[in-house]
Amino acid sequence: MRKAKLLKVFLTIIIITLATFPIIMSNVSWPTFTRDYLFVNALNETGASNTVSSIYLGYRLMDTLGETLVLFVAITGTMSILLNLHKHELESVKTQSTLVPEKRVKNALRTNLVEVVASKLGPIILLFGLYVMLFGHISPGGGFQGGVIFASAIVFLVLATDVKTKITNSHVLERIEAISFISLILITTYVIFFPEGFFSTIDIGSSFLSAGIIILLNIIIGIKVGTSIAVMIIAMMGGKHDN
Amino acid sequence: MNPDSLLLTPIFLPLLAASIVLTSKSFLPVKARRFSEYFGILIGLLMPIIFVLLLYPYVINQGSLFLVIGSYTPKIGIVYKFDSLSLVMIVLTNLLTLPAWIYSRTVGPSQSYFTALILIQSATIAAISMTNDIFNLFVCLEVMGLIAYVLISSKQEKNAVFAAFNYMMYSSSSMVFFLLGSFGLYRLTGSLSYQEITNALLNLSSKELNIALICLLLMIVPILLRVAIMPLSNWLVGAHSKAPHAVSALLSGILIKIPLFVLVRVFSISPILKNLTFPLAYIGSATALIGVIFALSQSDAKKLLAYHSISQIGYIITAWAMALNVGIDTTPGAILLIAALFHTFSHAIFKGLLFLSIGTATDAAESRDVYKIRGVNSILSQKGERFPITMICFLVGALSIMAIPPFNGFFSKTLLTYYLKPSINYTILSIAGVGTVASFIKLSRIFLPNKQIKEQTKEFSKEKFPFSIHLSLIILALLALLTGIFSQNIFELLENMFISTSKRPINKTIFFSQANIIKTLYTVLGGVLLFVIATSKVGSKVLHKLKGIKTDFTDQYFHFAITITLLSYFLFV
Amino acid sequence: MIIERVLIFLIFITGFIGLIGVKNIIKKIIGLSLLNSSIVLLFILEASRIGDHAPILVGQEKNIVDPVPQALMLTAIVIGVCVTSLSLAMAVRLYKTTGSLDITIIKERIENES
Amino acid sequence: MNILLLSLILCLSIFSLIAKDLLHAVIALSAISILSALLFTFLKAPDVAITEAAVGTGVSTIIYVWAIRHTKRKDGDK
Repeated sequence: MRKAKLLKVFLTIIIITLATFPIIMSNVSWPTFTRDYLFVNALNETGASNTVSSIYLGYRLMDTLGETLVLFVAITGTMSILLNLHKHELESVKTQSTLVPEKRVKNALRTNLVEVVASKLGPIILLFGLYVMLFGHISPGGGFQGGVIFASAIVFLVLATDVKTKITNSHVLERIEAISFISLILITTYVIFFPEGFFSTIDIGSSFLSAGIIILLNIIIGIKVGTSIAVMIIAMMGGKHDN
Repeated sequence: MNPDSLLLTPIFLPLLAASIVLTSKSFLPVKARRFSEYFGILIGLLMPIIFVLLLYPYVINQGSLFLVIGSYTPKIGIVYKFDSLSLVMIVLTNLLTLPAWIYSRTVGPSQSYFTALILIQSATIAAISMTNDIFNLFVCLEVMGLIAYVLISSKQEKNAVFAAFNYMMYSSSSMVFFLLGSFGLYRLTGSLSYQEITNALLNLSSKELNIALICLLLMIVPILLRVAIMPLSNWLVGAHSKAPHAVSALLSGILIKIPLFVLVRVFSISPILKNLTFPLAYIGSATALIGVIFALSQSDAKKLLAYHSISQIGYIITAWAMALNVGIDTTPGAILLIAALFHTFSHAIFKGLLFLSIGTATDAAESRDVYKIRGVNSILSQKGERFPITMICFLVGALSIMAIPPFNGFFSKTLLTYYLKPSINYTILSIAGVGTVASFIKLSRIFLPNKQIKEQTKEFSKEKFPFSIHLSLIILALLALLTGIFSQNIFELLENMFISTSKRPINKTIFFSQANIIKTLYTVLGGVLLFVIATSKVGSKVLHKLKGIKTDFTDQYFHFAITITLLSYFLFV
Repeated sequence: MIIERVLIFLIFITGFIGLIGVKNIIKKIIGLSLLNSSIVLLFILEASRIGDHAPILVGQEKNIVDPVPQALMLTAIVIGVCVTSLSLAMAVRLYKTTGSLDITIIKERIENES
Repeated sequence: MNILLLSLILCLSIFSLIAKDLLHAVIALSAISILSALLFTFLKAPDVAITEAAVGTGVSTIIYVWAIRHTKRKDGDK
């Protein structure tokens, strides 16, 4: 029985090796057509000098929309499991690991160091997240990355006990998320039906606003991603949350 | 009106509706939330049907509509192509999601995120039915998959969570192979859209072409996994039988068939892929037969239905593969494709009906064992059901799946097997039909009256039976009956869409021919006979052995590898 | 060049072995993450062979690397993380209700009860 | 340089699968993410590097650690 199973595993791996090895090892030269096309046209067509951004939010906007939906669905699923985590729980596996402020005192491993560092670093990371979000079209970065950094800054602020702001309240965050979701859908619809964009018609002359709609999309995606991830992690740390 | 802008409405309207539902969830009180959900369903599921039907004349006249998202060059932007296949898929999805949603209102999952998720699912299916880009296909498949995992585990019962976990690991690891395949194709052809890849494949050397074919194979097998063709169907039984009833109806009815029709597009990339269609037809017939045999051996009512889903998908795969083998541009191929689509449609209706009515019955009886439940009617009347609507609806579904006129199953199965006649597939599918009858006789026994219960309860309870259950069941039963009665018209409508006027066959298909009626009679008689054999001592011993066969997590990957080997053998040799 | 590809292939196979050969479900999820990141590495590595500059059009350097795979991989990474988070939540839920992380034991315990 | 980083990643990935302590495995996984991010910067893909660093090292490690806190650390037989 055990031998048969090992044989099966072995055969599976051999077959997968045979199927994937030629693809990974193939020595064909990489196609350059897209690169050359984008080098000439990307800046004119989308206004972003970061070509990755112009593909991500311009040429392949539908993929990005799908990715945002994937994130939304995954977080919805994780949250619905998190809310019912202790339903029908076995007695033998109960754990009391929450980082809610009231329970922190009992947690022996926790030191003041975390609180001090987190409260000082939080705002700085928040600012950095905003920077990555806003300058996604001319430098590396973009809405998604900025949003994740934003979320980690919010988590830092939650960890620091003495900072109590609206931005660490998961109800407020959820409302922001809902509004950003609806505006993301509306803006994507607008972009796809009217591909010219509405910033591109105004000639401001500065490099910051050159990308028009891409900046707007970066901001909205950043807020959406940041708030939803922050809500999930706050719930994971044991923060209160009701449906 | 510009048709290009209408084309994206089935994607964006459900998304808009989903975002409205979510916004109202976090801002409005509970009552207003309910209202916003009804509103969301109205604009997200019903409006797109109207908009898509407005496109019908364009499809008839032009064949297909192309749209590059954002009006970029089609070499880099994402190309969407709307044709008759997309139209049928979108209408089917939106129409049949509705009864499942209505059912979920009282039985659950009834949270507002459930509404949002099925709206997003409808949008994804619209996108997947139109996309002509392999990476976009990957993203859409992942969204569809993730929604399925979340929906299956939405009640947090441990066996449902385990089934969802198993499905998730299996399917998302196979999607990694899909990603690898798209890497290989991009590297060889420098493009991601089907059209460009087809053109570029013509200029490759034979060695490069072989690598491209392996890449295509690695993309096809994960999609076949979602369709649950036989060696890859282990995940389905757990996932579809443990999920909440409304979700089971959705999954079995719609979600497993959409990838199959997406494959029609993928198969058009390279003509060499035609080598695969003939073996796939045989695998499909085998799936139909083996699925029925396993269904006969089950004692869990919902597992029995899940095995029937596998079996019916086998019918569809056979017709679909033969259609691709003949070529969907030719008349017989197009008719086979129509037959596959028609059977998909009727299977979605009657399987939804069966899952919902059996779900109601098993919930009331608080057991799922076919051998133990008896007298469901009296149990249900205790719960406040005045008139046995559940039983009648179940019988409609059962007669439909057994292919007995005048319900839709008869017409679609007749159409499907009629064009397969000379081949061995026809014989196998006919035998599978006999098994279907036998297993449904077994399942119907749960409605047999039970004397013990009847004597206990003379007094009527004042409880009110939830209206939404009856509404959803009646909608589906009426659909089953109406599509049966008007099957000739539906068939002609589909013919208009898929076959150009010059190629249309002159003689019409006759459903009520003598041979068909006699065949139905024989099938029913054979089914009764098989049922008697199966309940005898020898039969039940064999079936018990079959029920004991178990597969674990690792075996699934072994089956995955075997499928790759088998298909690559047929592709290259 | 060949050594790099072989190494990526070995990472891929390691992930696959982790997925099918190890019984602990959290390790299975780790294997899935490895599979995903090996594909990401492969895409980026191969796409970088045609240029010497990052795909940001600041100067006039013509030989930038191919930006399309990078944009695709952003999506792929995010999808990978989403799958990881959902499956980890499910794993925790399974542990809470069955008391084990071993996939065969979990299956046994679930089947025994129903 | 690429070869060095890739072989480090390979070693860490093998370690993460054979480690008896799940927390060690997760730390190895997050080290893999950091090393991949480094590799991506060498391969002229700064966007992917930022994403990998933020997502792979940040979010996914947090979720892994959360999962391990709620289950158990040892990968033993039970």
